Amino acid sequence: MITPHLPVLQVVLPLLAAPVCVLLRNGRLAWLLALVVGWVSLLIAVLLLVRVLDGPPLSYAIGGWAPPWGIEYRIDRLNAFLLVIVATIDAVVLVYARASVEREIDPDRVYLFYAAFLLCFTGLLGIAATGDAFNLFVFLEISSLSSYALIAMGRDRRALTAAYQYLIMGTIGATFILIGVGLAYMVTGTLNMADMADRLVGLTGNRTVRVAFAFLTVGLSLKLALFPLHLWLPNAYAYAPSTVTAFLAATATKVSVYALLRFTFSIFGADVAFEVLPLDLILPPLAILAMFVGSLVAIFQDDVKRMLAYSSVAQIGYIVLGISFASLDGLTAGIVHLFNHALTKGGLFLALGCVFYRLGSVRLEDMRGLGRRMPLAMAAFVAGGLGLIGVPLTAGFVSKWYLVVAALENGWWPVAVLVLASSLLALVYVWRVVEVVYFQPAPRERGEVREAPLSMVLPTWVLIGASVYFGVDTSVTVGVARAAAALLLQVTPGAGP
Amino acid sequence: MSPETTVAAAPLLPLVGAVLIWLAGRRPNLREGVTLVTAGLLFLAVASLLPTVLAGGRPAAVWLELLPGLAIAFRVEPLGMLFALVASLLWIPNSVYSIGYMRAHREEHQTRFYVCFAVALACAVGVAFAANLLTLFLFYEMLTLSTYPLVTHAGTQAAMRSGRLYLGILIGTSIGFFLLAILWTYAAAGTLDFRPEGLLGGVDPGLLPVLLALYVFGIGKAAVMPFHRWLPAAMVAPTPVSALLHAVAVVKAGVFAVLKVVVYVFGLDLMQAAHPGDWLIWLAAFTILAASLVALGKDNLKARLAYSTISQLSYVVLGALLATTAGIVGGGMQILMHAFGKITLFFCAGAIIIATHKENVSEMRGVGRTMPFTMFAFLLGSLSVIGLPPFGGSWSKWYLMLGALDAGRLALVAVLMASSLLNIAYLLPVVVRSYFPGGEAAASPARLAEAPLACVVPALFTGAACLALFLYPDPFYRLLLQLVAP
Amino acid sequence: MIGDALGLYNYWIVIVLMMVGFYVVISRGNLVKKIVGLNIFQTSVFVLYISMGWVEGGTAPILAPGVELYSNPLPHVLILTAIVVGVATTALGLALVVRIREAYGTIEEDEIHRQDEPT
Amino acid sequence: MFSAALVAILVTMALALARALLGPTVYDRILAVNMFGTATVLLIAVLGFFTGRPDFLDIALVYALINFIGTVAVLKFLRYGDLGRAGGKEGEI
Amino acid sequence: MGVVVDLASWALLLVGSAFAVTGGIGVVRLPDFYTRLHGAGVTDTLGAGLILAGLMLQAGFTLVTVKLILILVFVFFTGPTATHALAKAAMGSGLKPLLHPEGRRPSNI
Amino acid sequence: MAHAISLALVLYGLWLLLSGHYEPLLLGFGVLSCALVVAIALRMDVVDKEGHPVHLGWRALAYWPWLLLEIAKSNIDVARRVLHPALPISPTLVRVKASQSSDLGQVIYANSITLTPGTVSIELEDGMIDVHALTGETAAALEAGEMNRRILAMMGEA
Amino acid sequence: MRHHVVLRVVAKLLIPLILLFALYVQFHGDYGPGGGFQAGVIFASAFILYAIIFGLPIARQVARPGVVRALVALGLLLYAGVGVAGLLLGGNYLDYSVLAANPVSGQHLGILLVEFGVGTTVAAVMVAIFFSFAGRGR
Ligand code: NA
Ligand code: NA
Repeated sequence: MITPHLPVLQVVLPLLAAPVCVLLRNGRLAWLLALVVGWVSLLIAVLLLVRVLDGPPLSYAIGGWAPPWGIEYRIDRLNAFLLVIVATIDAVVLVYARASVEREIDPDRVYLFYAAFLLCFTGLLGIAATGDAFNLFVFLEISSLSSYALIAMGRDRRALTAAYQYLIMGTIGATFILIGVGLAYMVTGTLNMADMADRLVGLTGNRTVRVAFAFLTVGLSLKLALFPLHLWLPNAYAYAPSTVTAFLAATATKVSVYALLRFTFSIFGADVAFEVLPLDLILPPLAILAMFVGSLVAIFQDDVKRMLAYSSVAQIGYIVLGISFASLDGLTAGIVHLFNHALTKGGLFLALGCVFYRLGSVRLEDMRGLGRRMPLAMAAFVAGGLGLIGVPLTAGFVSKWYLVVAALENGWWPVAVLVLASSLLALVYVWRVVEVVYFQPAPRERGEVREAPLSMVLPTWVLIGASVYFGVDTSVTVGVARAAAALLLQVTPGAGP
Repeated sequence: MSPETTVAAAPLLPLVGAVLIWLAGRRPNLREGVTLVTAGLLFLAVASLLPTVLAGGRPAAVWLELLPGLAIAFRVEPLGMLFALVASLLWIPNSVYSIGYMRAHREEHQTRFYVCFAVALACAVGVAFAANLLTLFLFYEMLTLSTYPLVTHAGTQAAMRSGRLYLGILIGTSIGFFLLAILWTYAAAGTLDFRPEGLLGGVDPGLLPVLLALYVFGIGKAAVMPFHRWLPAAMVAPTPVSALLHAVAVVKAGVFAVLKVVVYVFGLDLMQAAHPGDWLIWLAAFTILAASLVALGKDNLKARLAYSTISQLSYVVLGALLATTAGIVGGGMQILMHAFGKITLFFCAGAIIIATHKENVSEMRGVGRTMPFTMFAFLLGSLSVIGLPPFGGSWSKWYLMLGALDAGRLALVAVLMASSLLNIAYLLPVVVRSYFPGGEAAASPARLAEAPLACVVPALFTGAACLALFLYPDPFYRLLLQLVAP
Repeated sequence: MIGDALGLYNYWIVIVLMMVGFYVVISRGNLVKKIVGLNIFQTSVFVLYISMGWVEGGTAPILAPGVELYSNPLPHVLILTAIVVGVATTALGLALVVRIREAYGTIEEDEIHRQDEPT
Repeated sequence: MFSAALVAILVTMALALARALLGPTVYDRILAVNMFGTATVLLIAVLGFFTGRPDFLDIALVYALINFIGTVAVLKFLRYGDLGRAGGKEGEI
Repeated sequence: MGVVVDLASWALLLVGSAFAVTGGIGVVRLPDFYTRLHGAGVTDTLGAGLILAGLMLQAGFTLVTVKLILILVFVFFTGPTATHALAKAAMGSGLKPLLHPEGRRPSNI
Repeated sequence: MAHAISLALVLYGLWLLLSGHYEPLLLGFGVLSCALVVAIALRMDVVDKEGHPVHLGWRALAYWPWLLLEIAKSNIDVARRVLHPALPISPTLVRVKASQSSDLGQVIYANSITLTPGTVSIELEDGMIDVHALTGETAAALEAGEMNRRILAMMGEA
Repeated sequence: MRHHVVLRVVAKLLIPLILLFALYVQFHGDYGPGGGFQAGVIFASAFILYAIIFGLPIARQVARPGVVRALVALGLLLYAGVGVAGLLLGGNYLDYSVLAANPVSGQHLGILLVEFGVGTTVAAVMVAIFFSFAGRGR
């Protein structure tokens, strides 16, 4: 009885839980609720993924109004995969959150924290699940607004200015998206994505269509922090509460990437994107610049959270680069990296949260000799860092492998070289941390430091372990990503190269 | 145990040992006992494969399938057999020596030292048995990472600086060139499995020199100039680590990988038909001479030995690039012979440091009188490295010269001979000088002041092995011959 | 007639509003001023949507199987929703500004940057 | 006839706007804005009739309400720089 | 009947409009803040009252009239209150009124 | 309590007037709404003689026509002066006594003064009202006290 | 300017009327467009007027911030919960026609409840925002 409603339950469950959190007015209960909702959401997402992998996409009409008139939720292999990613991160991060949030958030506001967290989760799931362009905008803003609030809850006063900056840039991005959706609606007279795609066929030359797509691309690039529209990201990640940083870094930009994929390939079609508009000329240089600038700036950061934030800018570059190939291998690389980086970066930020829990700082000079004091958290950091570099047997290797192979297939030699060269930059910043943590003596003035509580270390290792696992067993991730890429390109997946 | 099981288990064995060593960390005797037992077991396991391989068997095993068509897999062939034998055998004396050296020096972080050592050996075996480029690359990188803590063992600022150089060059070249070359190979051939006939039949011959150069430079552990600086930098490490780097595992993994790529990725036929390595041969020749000259100018004994290694490694690269029967056999022999010779020299250098705290050649007058056994071993090692009969090193030099002659490159023969003269010039004076009266010993009558037994005995053992290898090179020769005449 | 006139001029209004709003947002200065600029920027979109309803008239398909009571005045719903989102953004932005002033004692961007510079 | 009233109201609004711009004191401006608001209420009411949308009257009423509250709020803010200052039972702004 | 009501309503609308504009003129013409209050009062009271009354006549006895009355009552209650609050605030801030030179001064101000 | 009941009745009357839909559901909503508003008003403490002046009864109804007439007359006067080219005004400040005993009475007086253009009450304190008048004549008329007396009558104090 | 008798008296008079008007708009919303939103705004404005004139502390006693926050949540819950009710009764999410025996009255009821949720949330959010902005000083 419940099965047909899974697509909507996926979104409504956290939406309902958010106000209940406010009503509970108790931080611990709110956490428990958010945790339960997170795990149930994960279950739903997995069920959905299993169903769409076996069969056709699922369609759900909100209010019983048949699409294209009502709002439709439409689950296919691509967004089912994304739902699993987001729900997994949420479920794991919430286990972690209890201790970390108690340490970092004013006790009176903990229940509000979880309400905002659930809203953010709702927004991200909604973006993935909905088949309605305007609805996507609304969910995007639900997630964005709640992230601004979550970021502002960081301890440092710079969290406020970071949230403000993010709000300004995010809203500009949102407004661009709104314009794009409006123009597309004007041309097609529909907001349903599938319907819109049907009606856009043959309109590739239409100027309004091109303008609409341009606005959407710019707006989404802002939201996903594509260089040079990434300026909001470093501070936002650096000063947000640890839990929030981990959650957002792992999910928010990824979901925006999904939206970009959806609009580019499913709705407007690769024709508009890559032939009418020279996206294949614009995106790769920006992506490569992101890889290098992000990594280079990361090298010079002394705050490790900021370092990882800039690293995210670079990693987003890899994802976008894969997309910009517009080939099966390229898209597979982009989607796999989306998944792998979600796990890796999520785990890394969780590891840093463990450090922050004990030290109240994640500055490099404060982390000297921490490898012996917090062996588990630091080992997780190293494992995740290796993933960022793309060392074999980590998830990062798999995605970079496909990325370089895709580049070589396209005959883009220099791009392949640049991808590898930028990995070296990742090595440098990761190594800076490793060296300080393992090979420098602990400062004398620092008191006795112990490992963070198990409830934090365990989730950290779950994400890092998963990223290692998916670096070893790639059949699931690569298989699903390839299926999703084939769906976007409307080709048959075929065998791997 | 079937050979297949042994192959799959061999790289795991030192890893398990590493865990046990870590667990035994608080009890030094137990810890070092575990190290020795592991080393012994590893050697037995590896040696047990020798008859199979000699008989033409190629035992294989797959750990796991990483990407479709790409697996972490092992397949023992003669070259890998040789490298694995060298590494696992030398780990035993090296462990004994380590115990003596580390205890004598009262070094800190000894548990970390032994754990990393074991992991490095696992990686070396992994590199040796790798069935494809991906596996090779994986263990190659892990070898770099696992030896970093050993290189920076002292923890001083100088050690950290050297460590950065070590990592920077090795990882930089491997990701920037080696991985790129691997990906190129994959894109061109659709597979990364080593095959006796090579993989690159379909590649535009005009591009082969570029690809080969990517491999040769990408495998930074082979220390071909200009990517050699990491090796002298790494001499800040404790002497057993130097032995590991120079003889047991690290540089040997590098030249081994070059040989393996030439034989199994390019294939000897392609090498001889297309000559992709011509200009690299001259680079190797240049490295041989230049490094020898630099060594001549170094007063610090370990630095002198380090540059000597750079020179000697390029012998292997040279042999590989010649790609003639004699060249390949000579290159393979050189891996083996140089390992035993150089480890002897480092054991002795470390022993001298322990006993006299002297590092510079110019200070070593009279050492020969107080440390006669050490200096005797040093002499054995020197002669083998120089390539004089009756020592093992003479075989490799001999085959390399033959290879150069076969290829019709008389200039290379001249280079090899000149290098041998330079070897004499920078190695023998150490021995000679040590027997001169002088130093503190000059005042008092000569009396024995040797390093601990655990340091001297391994040096004598490996020195004697140099002699033995001259007399019994046959199994190794037969192994290597399988490469060129399957 | 009105539709034509609007069709001709609405884009200019939208563009001018966007430019003005965007300029106010990116020019450094007072944090409240930037929020105001953001509002102007967003207003341009509302104008776009409103004029769109006018220009395209009945493009929004109004159909409800079996139920005739409630029509689907889509553009209006969209504008209302967009405005609600905009108002929520403004409120949140102002709340942030208030807290920034409490934390920094100023809402001038330059002064805030100066205070945050490592000493 | 409605249009005459509309024009008259618009003229009134324009005059109020002129005063709002001229000032010179802040109280002049508040007065002008308040008057502009009253004129807007009238405009909405008449416009509702003009276009046959009597539900505009609700909006007019709401506008009048907001006009009043807005004026009071601005005055209080001017006086105290704060809208929440306690007035106690005496009712203070 | 209909014509009479129509005529009356037009008249009310017109006269109301005239008063509304007059109030606007007053706000522009009068010399200081306090005198302008009186001008605004014209628009708030008779201007608004007559226009709304004209609309009421148009609407007859309907819900619309009820709402119009509601608006009128509301304006009549809040208009003077706002004006008073404004004047009081201005006086409290020290803004001096412009007074007629021969005007009688109040006893003790 | 009486005030509360009376307020509820007045509100419900207003509801009926506004609603125009006399079906059970909406009538029920009306009851609920009035109850909610009265509850909130009680909580706000605004239900008393001031907030709900039903006690004035019919007397209030008698006052309104007179006030409206005054408003009309003063409007005409102000309009004439505003439109006159010479702007014949003589702004004056006067202080008049509000003899009403309650705040409510005084407020009604003050607001009546303001409602009639030409006079604006500026300050109401201790039973005295400061008034700004557009002309000396209007000031004098106010000081004559007619309005004061009528409000007293309405409050039942005269 | 200590006491402001006029404002106090007028406010006391008006506030109940404004509140009633808000509820009127709320429950007659489905005869015009989107009643809940406007009703919420009007309802909140009455509270805001009260707070401005009688001061924030008293206003906070009348509408405790916790209660206001709870109302935000309750409104949202009602909004989303009606959708779930549709789901439980065998329809799709937000399908109101299943809420009553007759689809039209089901839709009617659904919209009424949803609008009430919207109104509650909007009113409470506005009051909450006012509470948090006012009283922070200049
Ligand atoms: Na936004
Ligand atoms: Na609504």
